[in-house]
Amino acid sequence: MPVTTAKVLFFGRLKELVGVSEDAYELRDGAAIEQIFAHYAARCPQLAAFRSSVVASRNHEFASWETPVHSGDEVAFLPPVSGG
Amino acid sequence: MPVTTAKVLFFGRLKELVGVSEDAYELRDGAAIEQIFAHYAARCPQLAAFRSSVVASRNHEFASWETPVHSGDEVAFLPPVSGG
Amino acid sequence: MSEADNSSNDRVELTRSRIVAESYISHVRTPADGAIVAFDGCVRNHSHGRRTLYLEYEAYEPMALEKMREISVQLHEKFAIDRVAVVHRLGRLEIGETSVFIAVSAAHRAPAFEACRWAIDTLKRTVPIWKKEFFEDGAVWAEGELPPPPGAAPSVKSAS
Amino acid sequence: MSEADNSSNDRVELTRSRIVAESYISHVRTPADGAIVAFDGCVRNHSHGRRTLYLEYEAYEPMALEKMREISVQLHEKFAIDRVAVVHRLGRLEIGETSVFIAVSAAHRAPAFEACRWAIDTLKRTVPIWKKEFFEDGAVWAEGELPPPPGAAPSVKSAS
Repeated sequence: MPVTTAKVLFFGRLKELVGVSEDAYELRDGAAIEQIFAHYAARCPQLAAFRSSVVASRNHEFASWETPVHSGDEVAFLPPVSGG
Repeated sequence: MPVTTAKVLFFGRLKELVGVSEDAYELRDGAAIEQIFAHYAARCPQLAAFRSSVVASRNHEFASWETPVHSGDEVAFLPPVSGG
Repeated sequence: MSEADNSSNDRVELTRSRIVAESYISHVRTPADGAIVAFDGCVRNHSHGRRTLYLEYEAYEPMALEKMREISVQLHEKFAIDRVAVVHRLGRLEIGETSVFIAVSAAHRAPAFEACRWAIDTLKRTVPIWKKEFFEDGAVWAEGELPPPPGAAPSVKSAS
Repeated sequence: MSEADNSSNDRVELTRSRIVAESYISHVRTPADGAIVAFDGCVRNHSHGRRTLYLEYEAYEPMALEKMREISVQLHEKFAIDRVAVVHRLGRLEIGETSVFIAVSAAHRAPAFEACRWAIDTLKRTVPIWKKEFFEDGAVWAEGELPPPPGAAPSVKSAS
């Protein structure tokens, strides 16, 4: 099974919970965004608790949790936005 | 019958039709604004033609044509406003 | 606060000089505000399909100022706003220049937008200012709006 | 004109410097415009009854810029407007400073007001920017808004 590396980003409150803003994560090519989140949530229960208010993006577009991730993709986990 | 003097003002298109921007007009104390307009309209048929789109004011407040005019009052005839 | 207090920090002006937006935006900005909405009315290069060269504005100045001040008082009655600045320029204006500028500050954006819109809509109906448009082949007074009938305006005093 | 042409004169920025309103208002002003509406979002000295000391904004910068550009493109599709300028500041902001500034020009005022309002409402829901509020007794991330679900956003591409 081919393994690929995705760039994973956390912002705002999530960045503080996870303790990193950027990480490189190895995953099976085509795995869902959901699986990446589960990996970090397992290490950080507080992140898991925020699951329902987190939105994901892939390559700068909002993306559903089922979206497959491929080599070189940039996946970000975004808390509710509060700009303006 | 007491006679009084009102200051009469014309603006915009009306000023050009009447040919003056400001006039002093002698009238019976308590006469209606309508009578002042009639005086100028009689001398200037083009002004008469604009009657339906003219609004009057007395002492800087919009006023009906029946409003009585007293000594020292300032009466103005205003074409449709177009500021902004 | 009384109405007078609410509008006592407002800035209401007629001017024959160029209008500097920043000055009016700064005037309404206070530490309590989260939103400022500004309307800048400017001279278009066309009107009803004809090319405009320049405009001239004239006003019944004391009455125009009173009507503009009434608008600022009414804004405080109608909307949860903080400060208002309203200025209208008179005389000759070139294409692109600002003829009217309105700025409204508020804690939140919804009343700031609504108040600013209400202010310019009301100004265009009730403030005695007139615009003459100069075209290549002559000049015309702009088609204007009739102010509301005296009985309908809340501020009109009885004629007695 | 194509959509690209319509928005090609727009100005969309993130900045860490003070926002100067006049610069963005000037950017959208053209001889064809009769109206400019501007929204200035600024730092309030209070939030939910607590005294705010200052704010910090952070963004997912490339995505925030893309989302802001999408807003400008959508404005041209939805409203009869001329030009758009949108800028959001990042980093530490003091009370009274401008965090976001939006200016929209149009031939007439109604679309300018509507587009400016739609732009700030949409920005606050869809642009990945976050605000941390610093109070005397600590700091909190502001309660934010959830972006629309991916399927609902017209610009989201399929994940294939």
